[in-house]
Amino acid sequence: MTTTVQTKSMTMIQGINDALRIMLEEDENVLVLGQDVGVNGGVFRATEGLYNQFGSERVIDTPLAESGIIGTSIGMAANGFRPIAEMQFLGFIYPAFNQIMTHATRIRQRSMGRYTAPMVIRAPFGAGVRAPEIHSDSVEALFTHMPGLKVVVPANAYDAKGLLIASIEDPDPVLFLEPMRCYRSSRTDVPEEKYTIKLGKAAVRKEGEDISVFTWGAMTIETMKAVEEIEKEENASCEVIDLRTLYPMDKEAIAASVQKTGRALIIHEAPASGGVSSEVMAVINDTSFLYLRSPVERVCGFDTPVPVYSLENEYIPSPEKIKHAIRRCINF
Amino acid sequence: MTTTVQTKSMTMIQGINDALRIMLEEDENVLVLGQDVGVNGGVFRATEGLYNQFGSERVIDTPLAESGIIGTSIGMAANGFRPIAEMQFLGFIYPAFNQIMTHATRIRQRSMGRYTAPMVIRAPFGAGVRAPEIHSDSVEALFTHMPGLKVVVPANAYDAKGLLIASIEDPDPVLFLEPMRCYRSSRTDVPEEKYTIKLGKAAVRKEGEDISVFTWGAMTIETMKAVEEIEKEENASCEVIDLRTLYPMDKEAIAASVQKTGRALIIHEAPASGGVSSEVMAVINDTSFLYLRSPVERVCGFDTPVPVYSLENEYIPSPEKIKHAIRRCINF
Amino acid sequence: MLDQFPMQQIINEEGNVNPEVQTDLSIEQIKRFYYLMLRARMLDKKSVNLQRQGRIGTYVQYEGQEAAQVGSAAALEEGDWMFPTYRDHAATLTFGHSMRNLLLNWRGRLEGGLPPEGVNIFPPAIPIASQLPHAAGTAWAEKKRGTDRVSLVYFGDGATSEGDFHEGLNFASVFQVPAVFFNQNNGYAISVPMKKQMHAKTIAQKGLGYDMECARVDGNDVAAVYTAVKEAVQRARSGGGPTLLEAVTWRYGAHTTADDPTKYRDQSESDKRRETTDPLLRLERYLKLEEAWTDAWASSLEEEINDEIEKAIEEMENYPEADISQLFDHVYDVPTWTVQEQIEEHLAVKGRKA
Amino acid sequence: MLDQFPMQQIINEEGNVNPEVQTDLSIEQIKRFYYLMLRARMLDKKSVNLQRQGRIGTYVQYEGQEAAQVGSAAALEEGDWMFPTYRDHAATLTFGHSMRNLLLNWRGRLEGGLPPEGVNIFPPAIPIASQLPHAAGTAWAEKKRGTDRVSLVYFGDGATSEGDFHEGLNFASVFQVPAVFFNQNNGYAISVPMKKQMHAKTIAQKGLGYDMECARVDGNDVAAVYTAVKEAVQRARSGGGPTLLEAVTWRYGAHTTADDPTKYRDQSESDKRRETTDPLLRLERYLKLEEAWTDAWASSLEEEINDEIEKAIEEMENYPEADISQLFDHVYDVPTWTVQEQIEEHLAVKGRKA
Ligand SMILES: Cc1ncc(C[n+]2csc(CCOP(=O)(O)OP(=O)(O)O)c2C)c(N)n1
Ligand SMILES: Cc1ncc(C[n+]2csc(CCOP(=O)(O)OP(=O)(O)O)c2C)c(N)n1
Ligand SMILES: [Mg+2]
Ligand SMILES: [Mg+2]
Repeated sequence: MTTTVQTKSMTMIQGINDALRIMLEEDENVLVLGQDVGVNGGVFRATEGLYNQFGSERVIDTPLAESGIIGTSIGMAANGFRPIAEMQFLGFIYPAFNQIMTHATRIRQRSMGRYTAPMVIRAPFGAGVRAPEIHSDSVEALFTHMPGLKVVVPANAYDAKGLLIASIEDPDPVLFLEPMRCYRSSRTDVPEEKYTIKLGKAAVRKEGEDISVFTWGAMTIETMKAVEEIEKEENASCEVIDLRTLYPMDKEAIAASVQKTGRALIIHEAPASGGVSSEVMAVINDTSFLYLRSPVERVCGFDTPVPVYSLENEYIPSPEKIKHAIRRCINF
Repeated sequence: MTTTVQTKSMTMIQGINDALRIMLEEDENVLVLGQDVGVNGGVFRATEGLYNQFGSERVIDTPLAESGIIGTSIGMAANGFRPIAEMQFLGFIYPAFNQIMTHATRIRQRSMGRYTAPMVIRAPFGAGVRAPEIHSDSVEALFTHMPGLKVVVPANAYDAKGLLIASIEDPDPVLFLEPMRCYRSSRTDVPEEKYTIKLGKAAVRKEGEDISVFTWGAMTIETMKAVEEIEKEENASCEVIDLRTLYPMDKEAIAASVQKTGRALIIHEAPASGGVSSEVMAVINDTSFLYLRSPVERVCGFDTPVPVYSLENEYIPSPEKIKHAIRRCINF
Repeated sequence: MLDQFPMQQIINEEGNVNPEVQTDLSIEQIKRFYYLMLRARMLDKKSVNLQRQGRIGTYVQYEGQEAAQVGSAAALEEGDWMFPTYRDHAATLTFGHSMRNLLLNWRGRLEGGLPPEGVNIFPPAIPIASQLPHAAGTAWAEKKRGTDRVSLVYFGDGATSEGDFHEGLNFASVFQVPAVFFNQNNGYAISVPMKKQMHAKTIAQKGLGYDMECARVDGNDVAAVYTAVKEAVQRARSGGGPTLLEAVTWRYGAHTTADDPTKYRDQSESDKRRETTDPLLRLERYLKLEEAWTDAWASSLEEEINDEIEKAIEEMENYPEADISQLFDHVYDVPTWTVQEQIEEHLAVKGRKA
Repeated sequence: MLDQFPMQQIINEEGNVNPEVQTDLSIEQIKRFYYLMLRARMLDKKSVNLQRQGRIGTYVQYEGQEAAQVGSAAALEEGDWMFPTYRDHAATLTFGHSMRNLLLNWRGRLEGGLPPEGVNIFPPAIPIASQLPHAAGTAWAEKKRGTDRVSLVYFGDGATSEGDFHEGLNFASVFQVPAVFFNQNNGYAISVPMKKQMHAKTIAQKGLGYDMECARVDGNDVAAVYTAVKEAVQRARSGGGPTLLEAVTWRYGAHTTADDPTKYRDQSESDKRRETTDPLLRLERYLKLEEAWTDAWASSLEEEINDEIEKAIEEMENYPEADISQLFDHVYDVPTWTVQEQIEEHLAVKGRKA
C-alpha cells in the first residue's frame, strides 16, 4: 500500500504559518499571542491570515510587555490553554527572563505535576538581516541552562513545520527559535497535512567520513557552503549535522558521528564563550574521547555583542573561517 | 626593608563589609544601593554599619525592583558614580536581566567609549543554607555568555576583600557572586588595609601531580574535603584550582595545570548542561588536548532546578561523588 | 489621594459597626470569621514555636494580617483561583489548603505547594510580584471559556514596585479579566517602609493609571475586607473586570524568623497595635457588644483548633522523608536523558558507599 | 480622566492663540521653532528617500511628531541629559546631535549613537522603555552632586506597558529626581492602537499612581509642548521632582520603512491630519495671522536646510568604512584574551585569503 502525501514548496515562514494554522484549527485551546501578531500578521508575517481566520479571541495582539505576555501565558497554560507566545525578536525576551526561569520552567515541579505550562515561545533570532542592535542576538545558550525548558531551532521549512507542531503538542514549555535569515532564503517541499518531528533528534544533512560538523539554524547555510567548497578543494569528506534541538541535545547522533569521523567542528554565531558549542564539546568528551584524532574545533561569533549591521558580515562565521577550521582539524 | 601588614581574622562577610567601607571612605563617588542594605544592614549583614557611617545618600535603601536598581545604577555610573548594587539573592536578578544584558554590558560600546558603566552587582548565591526555592540558584554560567561583563566568585575572606575592591575599581561592570555558604563558614587572616586581587587570575589552593580539580565558590569546601580524603585513601596527588574569576577565565592557569597532571575534573553546583564546566572543558580542549590521559570529568548539580531544601544535600555535589570522579579519572 | 481613597471600615477598633455602612453580615458569619482567624493565628504562633524548636525551618509569620487574609479568602467560591505569596497561609488555609502540607512547606518539602485536589491554589510565589500576571492569565482563561470563576492574587506593599505588578494590572485591565488584585499593605517590605517604597500615599490610587476599580480598606477589619473583596469578586464574575484593593494592615512580628525587626523599627508599635487595631480583639469586642460572645465558646474553639494543629503537626512529623525522585520528577513530563544519566550516576555512587 | 487631563493647547489648528493661556513666546521664538521643525522634517523626508535609494538601511520616520520633539528638546539647556528612542532624531538634532552621525546611524554605524563632545545624549534605546530608569539614574546623580541639570527621556505609548516604565517612574518619584518623562503618544505601537495597549484613556493619568506631576498636551502644538516641558524642567531644576508629560501626536507614515501601515490602519487619516493638525502648517497659519510670514523667508530657510542636509549626506557617504576594530573596541576597557585570540584568528584567516 502506498499513500501519497500532498506537498507544497514552502519558505520557512510559510511552514511556520502553516503549523500555526493547523494547530489553531485542530485544538481550540491553542492560542497565538504577542505584539503585532494579530491584525498586522506579525512583523515577519508569520501569523498572516490567522487573525482573520480565527478571530481576536484566538489570535491576540497584546500590550508591549514581554513579562506580561509570558506571565499571562503561564496562567492560561496552567488553566487549560496552549498559548503560543511570540517574542518579536529573541533580543527582546530578556524582560521575560524571570517568568521563564522561575515559573514557566518550574511550575510543573513546584506543583508536583498539578499545574503545567504547555506553551511555546516563538522568537526570530540571529544576525545577517541588517537589523538594528539587540535584534540580532543569538542567545540560545542561555536557555539550555534552564531545566524545564526545551530549545528547538529549525533550519528549513520542513523542519520548522514539523518541529513547531511537535513543540505545540509537547507537554512542556518549548523555546522555538526561528533563524530570521532562513525565513525566506530557501524553499523545501512540505507536506500539506499535519506531521511532527520528534524533539531532541538531530538531522544528518550530509554524510561524510573525515570530520563531523555540528551546527544549527542559519549557520547551516555557511556550513553547507564551506563543506561543498572544501570537498572540492581538499580530499576530504565532511559530515554535517543539524542539531535542531539544543536541549535536550541528541547525544547519540553526536557520538555516532564523532566515533565515525574522529574529528569534530562546531559552528554557531553566538559568542564562543559560554556558547552551546561548549556543551557539544562536553558531550563529545563524555562519549567519544578515545575516538578523537584532533582537538574539537569551533567557529563562533566573537565574545562581543552582535555588532551594528555595518560589521555583521565580519561577525558571522564565514565559509572561509569554517574551511580554515576544517583544514586545521584534518591536518592536525 | 620589611613592612608589617596588620591583619585580622575575618569571615567572608566581614571581608566584604570591610571592602565596601574602605571604598566608600576612599571615593565619594562610590555608592551602595539595594533592598534592605541601608538601615537594616543587609539580610546577611554585608552592609552592617555602613548606613550609620556614610548616611542615606551613600548607602541607599531602594524600592523592591531589580530592573529599577540596575537601570538607575547604569544612569548613575554613566554620570560619574560607582554604584555597588546588591541583588538580595542571585535568584532575584532575573527581572534585571534586560538591563544587564542590553545596557550595563553594552553602553561602553554603544557610545564608543563616551559612557561607561563602572558598577558592581553583588549577589549572594548557591545552595546549602536551607533557603526557600529560587534563593539557592547558581546561575553564574548565564553571565559568562554576556560580553561586556566580568564574573567574579570569591571563596574566602581574603579573596572576597581583594576581589571586591578590584571589582569596584574596575572600569567595567562586574557581577560579584558571594557563595552564601562561605559567608561565615571559615575565617582567614585579612590585611586591614586596602589591597586588590587582579581579576581573571585563578588561585592554586593545593598543588598536586595526578589530576587538576577546578572549582570555585562554595564547592571549594566539598572539593578540599574530597581531595584530603582521597589522598589518604589512594596513592594520588591532586591539584585544586579555585578559578575565582569565571569570565574572563584564567586560561594560563588551566592549561599549565592540565599539562602537568594530564587529567581534569570540574566541580560546580549549577546544572551540568550549559554550566561553566563546559567552558572549562573547551579551554582544556583548546590548550591541552594532547596532554589529556583521560576524558575530562565533571561533578555538577543535576539538570533540574535547585530543589527545595529537604533535598538540597542530595543535589549539591558530595565529596563522595567527587572522589568517585577522581578515581574514575585516575584509573581510566 | 488619602481623601479620594478613605479607609473603608465596617467594624471599628472598639467593635462598633459603622452606622453609615449597609452590611448584611450575620452574627454567625462574624463568628465564623473569628474562628477562621483564630485558627490562622494559632497555627502561626505554633509555627513560630516549631521553628524555634528546630522542628521546621525558617518560617514566615503573618500574625496581625489575619483579617486581610481570612476576609478575602472567604469571599471566594469553589473553583476560583488563588495566588498566594510566602506569607499568605491564613488565606490558603481558609480556602482549603491542607494544614499538614502548609507545615511541610517549612520543612522544605514540595508538598507545601500542593493543595488538595480541586482546590485551585498556586504554589506560593517567591519572586516578588511574579504571580500577578499568572492570576491575570488564569482569569483570562476562565473568561475565554465563559465560566464565572475569578482569580484572587495576594501581594505586599513592596511588590507594587516591581515591573510585574504593572504588567499584571495592565494586562488584566486591557483584557478586562475577572481578577482581584489584593494588596496587603503591612507597611514594610522587610526593613523598607512604605514611604521609601513609593512616593504615593496609597496603593489603591495605583489603579487609576489603568482605569481600574480600586479601593482602600481597613485590612484589620475582617468585615470590611470581606465586603470589599466580595463586591470585587461579584463584579469580576459578572464581567465587570478587575479590581485593585489595598488592605492596610500590619505584621506584628519579624519579616521571617531569620529577621530582626528591631534593626529597623520600634517593635513597641506592634505591642500598641495588639491592644488597639488587632483583628481578633476587634471581633471579640464586637461580639461582646452584641452579647454573642461567651468565654466557653472561645475556649471550645481554641481546643478544637489545638487538636487540629496537633494532628497536623503529627502528620507533618510522621510524613515520609523526601524521596530523591522528587528532585527530577516533574521537571519535565518525561525526564531528559541528561537527568536520567545524572541520577543513575548519583545512585550508583550512593549505592557504592552504602 | 479625559476631563481631569484636558489637552493643553496654546496655538490651535487654525493658528489662533488660546486666549486663556498666558504665554510669553515671542514671534522670534516661534519662527525659530518653525525653522527647527522644518529642518527636522526635511531631514526625515530626505532620509526616507535615501532608504528607498538604498543609500541607508531601514529607517524610522518621525514625520508628524516634530512639534513634540522640537518643542521638548528646545526646553533643555546645555549640560542637561537626553534619552531618545530610535524615533527621536528631531529631538536629538535640536539638542545638538550631529546630522552626519544621525545619518550614519541608519548605515548601521556605531557613530550614529555618538553626539558631539559635551552634548549629553544617550545612544537611542532599542529595548522599549529600558531608557527610563537610566534617565532617573543620571538625574539622581545630578541631584547628588547638587547641580541643576535635568534628564529628559522620550518614550512612546507602547512603552508605557513595560515594567521599566513603571520602575523608572517609581524610582524617580521616590528619590524626587530632576527628570522629565516625556511621552509621545502617537496612537500606535507598530500596529497596536492605544486602546489595545491600555484600558486607560490617557497616559498622563499614569502619573497619579506615583503622586507625580502630570499633564497632557497637544503634541502637535510646539508652543504648548515647549511651555509644558519648560515648566517641568524648571520644577525639576529647582528641586520640585519629576514630571510625566503626555504629548498627543501622530506619525504620518509607517512605523519604519520596513512596515506597511495599511495592514492595520487607514492611511487617509494621515492625509487628513496633514491638512488639519500638522505642526508646521499650524505655525505657518499663526505666523500669517501675525503677519510675520513671508514666502521668501520660508524658502530661504528651505534652501539653507537643504544645503546643510546635502552636506551631511556627503559627509555620511564619504565617511570611512567601519573598521573591524569597532567590533571589539569598547566592549571592555581592555579587551579580554578571548576576544583578542578570536580577532587574531579572524585576521589571520582573512589575511590568508587576501
Ligand atoms: C524579585 C524578588 N526580589 C527580592 C526578594 C526578597 N524578598 C523577599 S520578601 C521581600 C519583601 C517583600 O515585601 P512586601 O511585598 O511588602 O511583602 P511582605 O513581605 O511585607 O508580605 C523581599 C525583598 C524576592 N523574594 N523576590
Ligand atoms: C522590549 C522590546 N520589545 C519589542 C520591541 C519591538 N518594537 C520596536 S518599536 C515597537 C513599538 C513601540 O511603540 P511605541 O512605544 O508607541 O513607540 P513608537 O514606535 O510609536 O514611537 C516594538 C514593539 C522592542 N524594540 N523592544
Ligand atoms: Mg509588606
Ligand atoms: Mg507609539
